[in-house]
Amino acid sequence: MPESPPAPHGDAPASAARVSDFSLVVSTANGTGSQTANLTLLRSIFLMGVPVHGKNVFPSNIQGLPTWFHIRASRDGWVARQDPELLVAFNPATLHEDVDSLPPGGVVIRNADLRGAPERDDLVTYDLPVKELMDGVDAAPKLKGYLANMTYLGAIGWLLGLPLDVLETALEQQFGGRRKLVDANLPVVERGWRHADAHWTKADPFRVERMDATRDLMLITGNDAAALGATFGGATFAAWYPITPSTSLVDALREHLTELRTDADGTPTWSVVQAEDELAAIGMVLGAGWAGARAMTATSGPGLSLMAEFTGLGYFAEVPAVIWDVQRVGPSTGLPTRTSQGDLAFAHGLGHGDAKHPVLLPATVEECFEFGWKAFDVAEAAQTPVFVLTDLDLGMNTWMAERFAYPDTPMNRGKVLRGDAIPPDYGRYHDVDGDGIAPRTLPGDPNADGAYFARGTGHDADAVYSERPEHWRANTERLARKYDTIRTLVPRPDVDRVDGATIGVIAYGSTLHAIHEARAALAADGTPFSLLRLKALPIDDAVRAFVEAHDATVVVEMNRDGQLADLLRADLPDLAPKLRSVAHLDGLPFSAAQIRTWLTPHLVPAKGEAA
Amino acid sequence: MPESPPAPHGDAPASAARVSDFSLVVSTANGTGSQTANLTLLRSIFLMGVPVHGKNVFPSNIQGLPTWFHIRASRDGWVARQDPELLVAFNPATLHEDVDSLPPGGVVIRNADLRGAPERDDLVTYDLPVKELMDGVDAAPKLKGYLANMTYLGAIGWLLGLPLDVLETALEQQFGGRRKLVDANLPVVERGWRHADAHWTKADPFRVERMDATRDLMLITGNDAAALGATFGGATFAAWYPITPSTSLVDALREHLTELRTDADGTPTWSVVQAEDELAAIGMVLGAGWAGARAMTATSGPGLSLMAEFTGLGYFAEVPAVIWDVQRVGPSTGLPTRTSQGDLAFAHGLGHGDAKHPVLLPATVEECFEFGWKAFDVAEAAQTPVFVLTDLDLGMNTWMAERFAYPDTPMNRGKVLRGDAIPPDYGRYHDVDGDGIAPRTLPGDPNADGAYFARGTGHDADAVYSERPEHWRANTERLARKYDTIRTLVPRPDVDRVDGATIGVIAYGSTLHAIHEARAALAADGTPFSLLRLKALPIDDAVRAFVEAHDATVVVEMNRDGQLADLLRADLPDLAPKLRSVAHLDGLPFSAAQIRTWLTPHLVPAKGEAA
Amino acid sequence: MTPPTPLVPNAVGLTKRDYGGRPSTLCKGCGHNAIANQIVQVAYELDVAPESIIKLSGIGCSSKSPAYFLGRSHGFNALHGRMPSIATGALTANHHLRTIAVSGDGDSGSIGLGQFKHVVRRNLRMVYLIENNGVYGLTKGQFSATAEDGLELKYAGTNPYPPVDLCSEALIGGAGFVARGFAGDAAQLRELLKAALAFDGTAVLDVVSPCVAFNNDDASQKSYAYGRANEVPLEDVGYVPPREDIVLDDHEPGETRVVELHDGSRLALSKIEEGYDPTDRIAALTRLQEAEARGELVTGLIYYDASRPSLAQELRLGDTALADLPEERLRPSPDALNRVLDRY
Amino acid sequence: MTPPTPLVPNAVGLTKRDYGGRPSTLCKGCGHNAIANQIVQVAYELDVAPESIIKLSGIGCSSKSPAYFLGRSHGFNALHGRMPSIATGALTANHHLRTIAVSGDGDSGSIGLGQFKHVVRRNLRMVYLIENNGVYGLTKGQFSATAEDGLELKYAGTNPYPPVDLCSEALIGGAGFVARGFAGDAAQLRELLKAALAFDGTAVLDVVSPCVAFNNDDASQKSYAYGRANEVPLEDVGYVPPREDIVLDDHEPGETRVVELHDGSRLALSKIEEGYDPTDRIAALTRLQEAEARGELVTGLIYYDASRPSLAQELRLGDTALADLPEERLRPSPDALNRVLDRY
Ligand SMILES: Cc1ncc(C[n+]2csc(CCOP(=O)(O)OP(=O)(O)O)c2C)c(N)n1
Ligand SMILES: Cc1ncc(C[n+]2csc(CCOP(=O)(O)OP(=O)(O)O)c2C)c(N)n1
Ligand code: SF4
Ligand code: SF4
Ligand SMILES: [Mg+2]
Ligand SMILES: [Mg+2]
Repeated sequence: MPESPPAPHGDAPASAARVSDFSLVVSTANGTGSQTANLTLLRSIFLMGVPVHGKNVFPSNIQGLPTWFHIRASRDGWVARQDPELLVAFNPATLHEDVDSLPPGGVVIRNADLRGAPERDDLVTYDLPVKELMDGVDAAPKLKGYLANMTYLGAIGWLLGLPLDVLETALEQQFGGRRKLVDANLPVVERGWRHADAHWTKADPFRVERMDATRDLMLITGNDAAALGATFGGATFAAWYPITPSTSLVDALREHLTELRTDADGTPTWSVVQAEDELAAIGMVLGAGWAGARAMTATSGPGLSLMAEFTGLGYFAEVPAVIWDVQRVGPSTGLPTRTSQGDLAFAHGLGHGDAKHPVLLPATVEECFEFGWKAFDVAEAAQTPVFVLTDLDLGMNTWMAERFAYPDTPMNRGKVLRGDAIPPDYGRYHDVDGDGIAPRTLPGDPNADGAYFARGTGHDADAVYSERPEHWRANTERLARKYDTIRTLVPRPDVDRVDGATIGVIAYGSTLHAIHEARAALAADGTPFSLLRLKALPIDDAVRAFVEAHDATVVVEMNRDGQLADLLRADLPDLAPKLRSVAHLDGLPFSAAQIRTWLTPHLVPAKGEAA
Repeated sequence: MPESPPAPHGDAPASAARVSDFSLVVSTANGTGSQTANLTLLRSIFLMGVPVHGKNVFPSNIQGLPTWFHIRASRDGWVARQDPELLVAFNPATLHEDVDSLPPGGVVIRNADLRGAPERDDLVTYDLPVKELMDGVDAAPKLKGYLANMTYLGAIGWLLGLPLDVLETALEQQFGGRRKLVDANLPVVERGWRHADAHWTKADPFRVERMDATRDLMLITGNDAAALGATFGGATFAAWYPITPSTSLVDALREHLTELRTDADGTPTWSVVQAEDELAAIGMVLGAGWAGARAMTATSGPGLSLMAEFTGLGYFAEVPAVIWDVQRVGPSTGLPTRTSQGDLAFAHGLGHGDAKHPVLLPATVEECFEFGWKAFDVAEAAQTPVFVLTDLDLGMNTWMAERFAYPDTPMNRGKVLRGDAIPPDYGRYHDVDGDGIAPRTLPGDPNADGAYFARGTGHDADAVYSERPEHWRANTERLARKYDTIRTLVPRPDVDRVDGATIGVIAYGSTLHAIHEARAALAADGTPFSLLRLKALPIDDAVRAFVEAHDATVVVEMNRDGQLADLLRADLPDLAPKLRSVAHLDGLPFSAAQIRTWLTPHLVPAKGEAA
Repeated sequence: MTPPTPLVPNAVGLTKRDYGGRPSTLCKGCGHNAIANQIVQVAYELDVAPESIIKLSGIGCSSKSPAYFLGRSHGFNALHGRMPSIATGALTANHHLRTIAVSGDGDSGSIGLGQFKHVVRRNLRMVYLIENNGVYGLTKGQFSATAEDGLELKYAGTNPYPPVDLCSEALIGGAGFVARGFAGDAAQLRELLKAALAFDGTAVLDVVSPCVAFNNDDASQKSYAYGRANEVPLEDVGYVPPREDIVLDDHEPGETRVVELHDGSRLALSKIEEGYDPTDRIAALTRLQEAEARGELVTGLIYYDASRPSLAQELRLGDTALADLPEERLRPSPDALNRVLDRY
Repeated sequence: MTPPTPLVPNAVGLTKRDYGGRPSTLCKGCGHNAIANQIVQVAYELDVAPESIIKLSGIGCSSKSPAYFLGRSHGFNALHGRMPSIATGALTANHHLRTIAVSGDGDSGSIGLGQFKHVVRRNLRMVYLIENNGVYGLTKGQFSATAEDGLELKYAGTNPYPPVDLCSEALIGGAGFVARGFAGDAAQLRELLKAALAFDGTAVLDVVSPCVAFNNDDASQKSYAYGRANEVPLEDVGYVPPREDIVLDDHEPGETRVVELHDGSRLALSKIEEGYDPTDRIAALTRLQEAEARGELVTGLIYYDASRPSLAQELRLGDTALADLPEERLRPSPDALNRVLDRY
């Protein structure tokens, strides 16, 4: 049992105090198990009521390569990546560059067993004798490396003013309430805390103070949120092939389905199949979608490429499917553990010939949940594959979130005819309503009038093979009509116009957070801009109206080539001269500082103010 | 031995004579072997010195489904598809619609054994009693069906005024000079000819008259020309998987390589491997390209989709490869035996992440030959996969062509360092020249300093795995620089500006022929336009200059969504409002009449003329 | 039990014609047509309700054939080589469906070998019928992976690689039902089809089904050499001469019968003897290998083992097909959401 | 002949260090590292010229390992499951190159099964080494297709499917060299590697190579059940405890030796006895099947048959590698063009 927690120090230099507003990085090697300590630290700050966010910058490897965990505490609620001022230096391999990269006034908490850190007078350095601290720890030898991380958790807790009981609660939450695990870890945390308390003198301005800004919020990853959303969307079938950073989405899906969708007698009302590759995964999803199940897969770049042929089949045979692409850095195998928005154009037009797919673009974990269920509604209503493009940053990192709202509309299963409702002259592709979407039937239906032979080859409205030019044209023109219908089915953009702003910005996905932060600062500097956040392709009229309303519109995105800018120029050719592109990609999430730098040349002071 | 040929009739109504200017269609069923008769007919007209072109509109099946062979004779040299006025009706299944589709004044040569053709007073009908004519033919019973086609060849020869000796010469050429085959077929041709001569009275205006417009021209398919070009481009390795309409390209390649690239002792200086699928085919091509061979594949839509992941690897590891995509109608399996330009955007950006590939766009068989060798130069100079997009119409149909020009430049093998030329500090991706293209080395080189580990993962300039943001950015920015270099390596557009024309048209590939014809007619009507024929992506400044120089520019293409128009709008955003799209796809090649209809609304009378 | 006559309704009230499909567009005499006919016959004889069956296929002449049988059943003509994945999804979404899947040797042996092996490994309940002709029919006669080593075809040249034997592949891959038939042996084929339809797992049925269009003509078989420079046969590739169906007359179990194909080539079919024990895996494998070494093809039920659970059993699918679950069972309650969210 | 000592130059003037690569980034104790070390040793002992060798791989921990040996050889780290096609192209372009290709069980048994089978069928000359650990190491421990039926792993749960035995697959697929080794048996592995490098065709070498990160911890092996709701082990997935290399001490041919893996599970390796005849295909197959039935893995040279021509022989490649042909031999003359055009 831990003793009653000692009180945190209270003697930080008051003058330059940086209260609940700093960025910290924990530098370790992969496979050392530091993730628990890092997430517990994050959670502790959260428990203090302080807005916080964590980003794991990890290598594509299992053991031994550098990994950095960024934690940002922000009383103002900003969560974008920010260059760290505090460093927990536990990795000998990167010690030099880690220390070098700190700004003057930064802080190093150094594993004292490491040799040869650069001496910098302008930093505050605290030494943590990890080996010594671990000496007396009673644990299986092979677990000691893992537990050693708890020393810095305790020490930094002391440094930032996180009470030990908060650390304990955080640990308990991190371990899902399993006290045995807490009891094994907590003593080591305390050792760190006590060591700091006994040997360190607070000489830096960074600390956490209790606030009330996280009440009713959660901490969750985008992949987990997406999986939960899919579960509440009635996902019944998933097929997938492991690939970073999408794997944890399917792992979470299995967990949620196991918990929430198992019958009393233990029978699952779902299946998740690990396929032999992504070609098979998407094939299985289409097979299940055709047979009437809500089916999905999750993948990333290379898997997306492998899904091209089948996605085209899904488009043309009109089979609902939901495909999550948790984007990593491409082209090719690229950087499997870094984030990007590089698949937008490719996913949107995936497959040879004229294929176009709806793409949903969540920016927050709340939207990962929401689009998790909505994507199925769009897919079944439109009878077509629907992409949801998220990214490693959103998917694998831990974000604060409002409690997710239960779906506010019943499931939209689309036009499905069953039994007696199937007319004797039924034909699969008869556009009875004129919206381009024809009612479908499902295999196994007792009314054989609904039977048809689905195919990726040219067909007439009865799904019968046909090479006639007029059938081809009628069918593809109907598909184009359907595409226009889809504009009304997908989530509409969020438009935030600012009075006096002559410049607009269009963005999507996880870059939102850096943009919001930069925007506030730029507005304060007298260069405000309007913001349209795109939530889906195809676009609707709101985008046109937004571009029309501003002198210039800058499209901000995380890829090399400005993919959305290009898509918008094609979609709004008359407005193309007003569209500018800001596109960057290096694997790291954007910071607000980067956004400011990139946007500044495009911005003009608000109307009515002096230039 | 055939008797001396009888003289053709000479009594056509002189008034409305349609001399060497008509369109004819032979309607048969697939698998009946009519191709030889059709090509011989085509060749006979060609031998008469009359410009001619044939288009085979065939089903995706082997036996029994309708197939139409279009032949157009045009004294003016037009070769675009034109609605036929003469019909050889040999297919009972389509007899009705075939006859119905003829314009008034049209001609039917009907297999008299078929029942129930619609009666139309406004047509001239000739009956050919095929069974009766075949009765006396001395041939193996199983060959009779095949030989029966020779009856219409003879009969239509009589009707059009093709002398029997011309038909014989054409047959001989068609059979590559093998007299035995000619001797088996010619008697049946003569039977047809004689029957017509004996029983028919010429009652229509269509005939062929000798001209001198085909001297020194050839008849060849685009696939054959491409294969020959590749052979003269030094193709040493091809891997492929059969798919219509690209199969005949590889078949021809094997033939040409066998003939032209076999050593005296029978050793081939090439290999063609039939892969197990297209993923493997492109993988083999990249393996060979990496090892230093000029390597290519040919495929069509579904295969292209399957090549996505590997093409991205080729882009990122910078491996030369040539990929011919002989386009058919997609999405999905679509119409395997119909033509389209539907893969342009997909091929150009194939692969997830920011990948962009050069795409060559031949419009004629001459260019199929030329790009056949040039594509290797571009691929090796730029060390990247290069697409050549042709289509079924260009690839599989028989076109007149000038004799191909021998390559006018030596092979450009790109920057390859060998042996002692490899510096001790060699690194694979060092951009020593600043053009984005770094010298490569080849496996097997005796100088081990050149060794590197090629990869699709993030790497530094030495090809060593790296996740560093600055390495990623440096590498992808170099790739973007290389892309600009590629603009100077690919064929430049053909620009034909017309004085006084305020409207420009941009087109590419096989639609050129219909556009040329329509353009002449429209110019004659007082609505001329300038024409820019794009020969490759990425574009160069000539396109910008062209669009700038006209009030509006119409992009004409054969797909549903106007893919090139979209690409140009993205590339030239400031000019996007001036770009209009004319895009159609139904599987049939465009006719000049269609182009006129589609362009007319966009055209304005030439400057200086009354509106 | 004597089978009903075709025009008499069977136990589910359907005549044989009700089990037919659209008119075949395959070549006359193609083995695939003969197989389609036997499927129609068997479905009729077994009183199959068409709506309880789905038809699946890849791409190829063989894969077209589901359009020509069971027109009252749903079906999916998928992608080349990728039918097994469509099957896996469809039959997991609705595990009550019974499935006749038709593939070709190119479809399953070349491009689709991976998916074929993996679906067998998962033991998805389906009849996996391969219409095996050793060539790519639809793309005009290239060798597929099942073509014999050294086979010469006028268009494709000489095949340099050993054949993939799909029965051995299935066996090694864990299939519980492995059989081989011949398109011309209707009686045996019907028996095998019936047994396959009753099997609760992947029933692999490799049916030798000669292509009449892209096999050699006897006259040209030896004389053909690749290329324009050489002799070409009288008929061009675009001509498919009229052919008769090849029909194998009854032969006894244990006998080897040599069939002459349209091209004059010969096929030795050895029908498995009565008393053969199809439950001995190693013996079955040995039998296949020995026959291959002798240049024969074993026909009949080669291996049978019903003990492995099917994929549906592995996945513990319940009474209601996943595809038929109502919204109440698909979307957990608001309470459930709250309970989960409380944990974050 | 005694092997040279590491720091002494071998016949091509290189020390053992010259055969090394970059520092490994794989886990300490990973079987893949042990294999890389033996490749270095064998290349050194055989006096291999590094520039005559290429290294190829797919994607996975195993596929990374070519970066850690033969740093003076060219290499290509290709795509997941698609290394065989890169190999086919590279070795047709330059058939003089010798190849060490490294793949994983996921890479070759799951996504790459088709390419694996087809390259074996073509008999491309290469050492095809599979570092087999039954899991996807790099994506954190899911089952691959070679995982045993019923195996339980803390993260992946229970494996419901029978394993793909890559040796049987190679055998059935026509491979002329099929062997199995164990990462911890260095001596046997070196012998097999040497034999494989000398083989003129596809030499399949399936090496059991335990993953130290994603096998069970003994303490938790039986207690683990999937999901957050249940017990989770002390260490999280992000923690790889320190491990020792597993080293198998010498055992005699014919013996079966049980190895305890890091997770406490046991592996029975039966070393093929002296006097075993590896040229009898059916016997080899039977042997593999029987061992599988007994839950054992046969190690050693299982099958050997050098009679099939390699792909390079099939393709009749000449003395000069295709990649080395000069322009004069690549581009036919203007005359040749004219001759051809005259025909059109
Ligand atoms: C991805 C892809 N590649 C190639 C093709 C072209 N293709 C259509 S059918 C076929 C071969 C079919 O052979 P098989 O499965 O043996 O069927 P068969 O026609 O002989 O019955 C090929 C290669 C295709 N449709 N898709
Ligand atoms: C197309 C594609 N899908 C998925 C992945 C993700 N991935 C990387 S390695 C790997 C599995 C590797 O397993 P194995 O081949 O057994 O190698 P090991 O790591 O176990 O040595 C997977 C699925 C990928 N890189 N590419
Ligand atoms: S080409 Fe061959 S496989 Fe295809 S339908 Fe004709 S005979 Fe059958
Ligand atoms: S995760 Fe497993 S396979 Fe990968 S390096 Fe670590 S021990 Fe080896
Ligand atoms: Mg076949
Ligand atoms: Mg593995």
